[in-house]
Amino acid sequence: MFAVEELSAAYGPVKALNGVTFTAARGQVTAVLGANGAGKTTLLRTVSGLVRSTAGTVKLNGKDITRTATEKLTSYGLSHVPEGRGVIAELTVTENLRLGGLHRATGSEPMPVGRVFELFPRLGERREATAHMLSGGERQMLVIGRALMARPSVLLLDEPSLGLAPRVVSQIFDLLRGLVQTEELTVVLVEQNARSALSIADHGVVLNLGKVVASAPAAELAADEQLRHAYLGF
Amino acid sequence: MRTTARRAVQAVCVLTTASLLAACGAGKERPSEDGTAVGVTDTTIKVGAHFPLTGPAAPGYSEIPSGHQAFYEYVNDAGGVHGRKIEMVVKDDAYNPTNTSAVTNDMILQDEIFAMVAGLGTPTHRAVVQRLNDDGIPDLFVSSGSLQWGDDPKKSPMTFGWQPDYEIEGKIIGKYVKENMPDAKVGLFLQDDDFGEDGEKGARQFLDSQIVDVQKYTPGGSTDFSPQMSSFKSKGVDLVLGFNTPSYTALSQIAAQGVGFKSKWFYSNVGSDPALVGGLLASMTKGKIPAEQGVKLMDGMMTTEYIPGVDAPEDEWVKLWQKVWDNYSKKGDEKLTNYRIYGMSQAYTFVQALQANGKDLTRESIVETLEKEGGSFEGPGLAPFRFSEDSHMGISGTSVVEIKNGASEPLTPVQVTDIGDAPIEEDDSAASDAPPSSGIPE
Amino acid sequence: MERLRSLLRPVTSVPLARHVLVALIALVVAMAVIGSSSQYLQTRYAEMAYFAIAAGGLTLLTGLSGQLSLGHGALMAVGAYAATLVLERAGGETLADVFLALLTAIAVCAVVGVVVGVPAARLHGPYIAGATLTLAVAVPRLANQWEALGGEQGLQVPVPRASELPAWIQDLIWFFTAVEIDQYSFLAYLGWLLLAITFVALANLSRSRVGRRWRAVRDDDVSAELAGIHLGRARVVAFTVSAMCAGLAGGLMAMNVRLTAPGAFTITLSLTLLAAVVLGGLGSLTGALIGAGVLAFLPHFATDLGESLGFSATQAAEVTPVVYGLVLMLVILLAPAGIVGSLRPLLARISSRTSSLGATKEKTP
Amino acid sequence: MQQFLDTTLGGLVLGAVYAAFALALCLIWRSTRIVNFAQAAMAMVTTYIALSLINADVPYWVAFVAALAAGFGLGALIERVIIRPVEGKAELNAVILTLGLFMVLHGLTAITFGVQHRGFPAPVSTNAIEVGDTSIGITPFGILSIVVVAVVMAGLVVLFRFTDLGLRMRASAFNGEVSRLLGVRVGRMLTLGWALAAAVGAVAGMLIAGGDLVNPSFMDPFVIYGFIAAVLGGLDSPLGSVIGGLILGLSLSYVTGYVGEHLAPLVALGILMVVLLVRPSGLFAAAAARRV
Repeated sequence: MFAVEELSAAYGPVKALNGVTFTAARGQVTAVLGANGAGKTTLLRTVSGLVRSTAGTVKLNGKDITRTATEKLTSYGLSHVPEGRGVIAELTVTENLRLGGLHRATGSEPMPVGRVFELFPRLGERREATAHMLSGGERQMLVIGRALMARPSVLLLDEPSLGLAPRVVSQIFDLLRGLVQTEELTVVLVEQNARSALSIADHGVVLNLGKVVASAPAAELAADEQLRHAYLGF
Repeated sequence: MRTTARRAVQAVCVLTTASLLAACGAGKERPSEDGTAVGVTDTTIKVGAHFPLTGPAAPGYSEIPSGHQAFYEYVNDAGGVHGRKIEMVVKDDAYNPTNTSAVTNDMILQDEIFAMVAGLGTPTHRAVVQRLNDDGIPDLFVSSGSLQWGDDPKKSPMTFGWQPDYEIEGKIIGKYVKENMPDAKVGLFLQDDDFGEDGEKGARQFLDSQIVDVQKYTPGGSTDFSPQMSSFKSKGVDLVLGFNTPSYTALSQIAAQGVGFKSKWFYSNVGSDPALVGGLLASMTKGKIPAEQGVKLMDGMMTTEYIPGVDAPEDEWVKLWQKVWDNYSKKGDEKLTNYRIYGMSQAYTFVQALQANGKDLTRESIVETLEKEGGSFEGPGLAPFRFSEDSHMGISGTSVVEIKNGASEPLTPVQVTDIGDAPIEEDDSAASDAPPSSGIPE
Repeated sequence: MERLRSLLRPVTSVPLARHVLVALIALVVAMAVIGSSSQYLQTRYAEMAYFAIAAGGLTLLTGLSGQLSLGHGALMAVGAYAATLVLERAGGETLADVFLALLTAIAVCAVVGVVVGVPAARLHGPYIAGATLTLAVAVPRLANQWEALGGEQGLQVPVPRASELPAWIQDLIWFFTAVEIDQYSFLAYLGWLLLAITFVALANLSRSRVGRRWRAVRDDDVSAELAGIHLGRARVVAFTVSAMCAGLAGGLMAMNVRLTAPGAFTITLSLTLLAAVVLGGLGSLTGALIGAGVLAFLPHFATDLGESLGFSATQAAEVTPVVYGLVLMLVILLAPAGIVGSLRPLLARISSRTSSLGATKEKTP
Repeated sequence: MQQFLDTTLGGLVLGAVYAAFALALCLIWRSTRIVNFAQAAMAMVTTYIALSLINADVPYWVAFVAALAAGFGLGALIERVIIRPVEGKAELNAVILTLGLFMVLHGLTAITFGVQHRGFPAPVSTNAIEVGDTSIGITPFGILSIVVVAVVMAGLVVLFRFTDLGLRMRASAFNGEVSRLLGVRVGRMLTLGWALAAAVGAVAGMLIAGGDLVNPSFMDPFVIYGFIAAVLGGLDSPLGSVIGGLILGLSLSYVTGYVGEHLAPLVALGILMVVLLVRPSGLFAAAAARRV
């Protein structure tokens, strides 16, 4: 289980996160939604320690990991998947994946690179390609696959649909849904594309101006027309 | 207005601070005016010189001032010259002419020296000759064999040479080679300035037809002479005449071995000290050879000699130098070397000139003394000075020697000549001069 | 005070007039200081003047247009050789010869500045640093290529004789300082006069439209280009102006050193110039002046310091470059604005406090 | 012909050393996007450390390893203390900083070890190899130099291509933030990059010094020649650096042998400008064009 309590962060005088609280249950997808600038990406970056939190706590399976050094989080089983451009463009697909497996969750079995190629056959075809040659969808597969190499229990995904064709988005979301079940993952999915996100999410959290304005089962949020119009744009 | 005022204040502050700082830095009192000339008081004479204490020419040459200073201490302890003690200011120019100009400026304006004595180097001293003569400062016994110190006393009336100039050295070497190795294909290895040029001029008087290649180097430039040695090799050179400073002797040897160039070598006196070059060679070759063995690497090289050196410990002059060095060397300076002997020999000549000048010492009088009496000074030189009103050239001859086991074995008696087409004659007369028993010229 | 201020207002409201006024005041002070100094100090002041001219040009380039040049030593070499060759041929003993030589040095360096500036304008950061550093090494070696340049041992520089100067100058100097002019004081006066002229010109340039363009290019070259500033041209102009300063400085240096030889223009010269402008604060002419003062006077202090620490003379001589290097590092790490930049807020606070009584302007936030 | 052969062989040896030096610059550029203008001075310091050991009768190869270790430590120290604060800041700052470091190391070495020219031994003969009764213009030490550079090059290829550590280092250099998210200790990797680079520089220093005179300025030419060799190959490419070094070594050897040593820096400047203006990404870089 992954829980964020009263988390706050600021860029200089600007408060980007203001007391955000939510929990993400094991084996579920929790979607974090909101307009551009609502604080979604900041939330993930604060959890990962890339942005320093000013207040609040982050708990992973009951353990307080607030302000843990970014580099240590994978060993605790938390993997942050940056936006699709977060491939290391100069390395090959295989090298990106190998890199992902170097710092695994403590006590976990190493995952063979071949396992990712089974999940994403497309990557297997391009295993020796340098990452900057990949298409947007392939890159997104690569960053997810790379995160899986670390055997995480919690996966933080930042806008996996960004800049992808709808067909590719649904392909990736389907894969993700499957993974949650087979790997018993806790997924926190940050998305601007709320409609697609809610379609695979179990739970939804809506952020606005750094605050949680709604937190409810995904179906409930999708049904709340007012909320959808005000914050989710569909 | 505010900015204007502030800027003006700023500028004034900068200036004032600078001048204040400068004033405390240079806050030395002018010497008392008791003496008869700048740098001279009733009890002291202050002289100065530029030497390469650092840089590519420093090995060897940086030891010369310690010879001077030891001998002056020796004289000072015996009461000085006409009651005056000699003080020598030594400044490092790193063998860079621009630095020479700067440190000479400092010696003239800040240290207020009476005379420059033994400033070292052809390219370096050349930079300040005009200046010293313009300001009427005696410029005695330049530590270099360039012609320009003495061949035109009208142009440089204050400047005097000391050692045999490179032209007569070149002539004597040239004559020896022509007579003894008439079939040798000669390559010249020259420092790319007046030093190399003067030597080449002398050598060509005899060897013009035998010289097949000329290679030059820039002091302070690259230390890899493989290209030059390759060129000698490809031109079939079998005798190299080097007019270069000591480190370049070592470097040319290393480079020659590196490209497999084999030859006889003949280095000008200034670049041939076996102890120094041998030590450098030993430290640069495979593994670490003791310096004494490195000296063996010099075996068979030829050079010239115009004062007795450390390899003749029984020579009366060398005994004197040894005695002075044993008593007056500074801590940290190790043993007596040929460069320290060189410095002491120059210092001896300077003391000789001061003695001959008498009590009334002015910048003009010392020049006059040297012109009138310098030609008959007896000293360690194997040949007499050529000082007169028409010439300020130094020692007039050398002998040709071959290096064996770090010592020089004479191949010819002392040969004396002059610049231009003056004949070369054997003349051992000055070689038998002995020092006075006090060790101080009278 | 108020009356004086209103009297001066027509002068102080025009930048050029203001700069000239500051320069005149500074020049008078400089003349007085030089006139009452020993010959030895006069040579130091002369040195400070030519270093300041070179540093002024460099600070303009680096501070205003954001380009770095480690090749200013080479440009000084060009200026020095140009001036020396003119002096050699002209005899070099009259004032006219001196000015002809310096103008030639400036002109030649302007040409070289364009030639170097055009390719340099396309480089940035480490690339321009490496390229100009290579320039600094390569150019002085050209002296070994042509015999007319005197090779490694260089060319002697004929020095103007004070007695050859026009009588009115001799009288003028005597009138102000009560000391007869000699060649040392002459070179110091000349250096400071040219320094004042150069700085007025540079200050004006940096206040002008050209200067604003340079700053725009430095701060954000992309938006500057979008705003219609021709990037390459702005940079080339800056480089050329800077090169002209270096040329003038080189010409003066030749006369002061009395020798022009490649050994004078080492990497170290270029690096110490950089140290001067970084120390003073990039872009600040006052900073360049301070930096030049340090260059002219520090070696002697540092050497003395080294000797008092028990170093030998040759070791002590190395204290100076260590200090320069430390200055470069510490300024970058601790006070990237340099001396003047770091003191500016302080000065502003002091002056706003002292002038707050009569000031009508609101304080700047 | 003989001379051409000798000059070529001499150029190859020189080129190997430039290559090692360019490699060191390239390693630092890859990890921190900084051109280390203090590289030559750092190598000079480590060479002096080796010389002190040799003069204290320590065997050559022990001193060689000590120089490497000293370089490694010096590189790490400098990155941690001096470079870290300017990483990612305006590139002018790093340039000025490394130039300052160059002057400081230079001066401190001169004060500590003196400015005299001192002989530096070579581990093997510096005499030309003889085949029959003609000698070829290459010495055992020259061959050793080429071999050592090749070994260093191969070692780096193995490190970067085939080890996890190398993968971490490359990842840190290319994308620090993503690497951190993947658990890589990026700071440590950057330090390691500088340390390795300084060790490679130390090797270059030892090869340059062998059989020559050293003084605190003996590495100065490498400030520019190393840079030019690295730019020639494209600062990013280790292989390019090596080829760039060889090209520069050969070019300068021909210029020195046939035209004159004094023109070498000018030719080097010409090569640099042509590369920068015509092919800014270097002769061999596969990467997309970059801003120079």
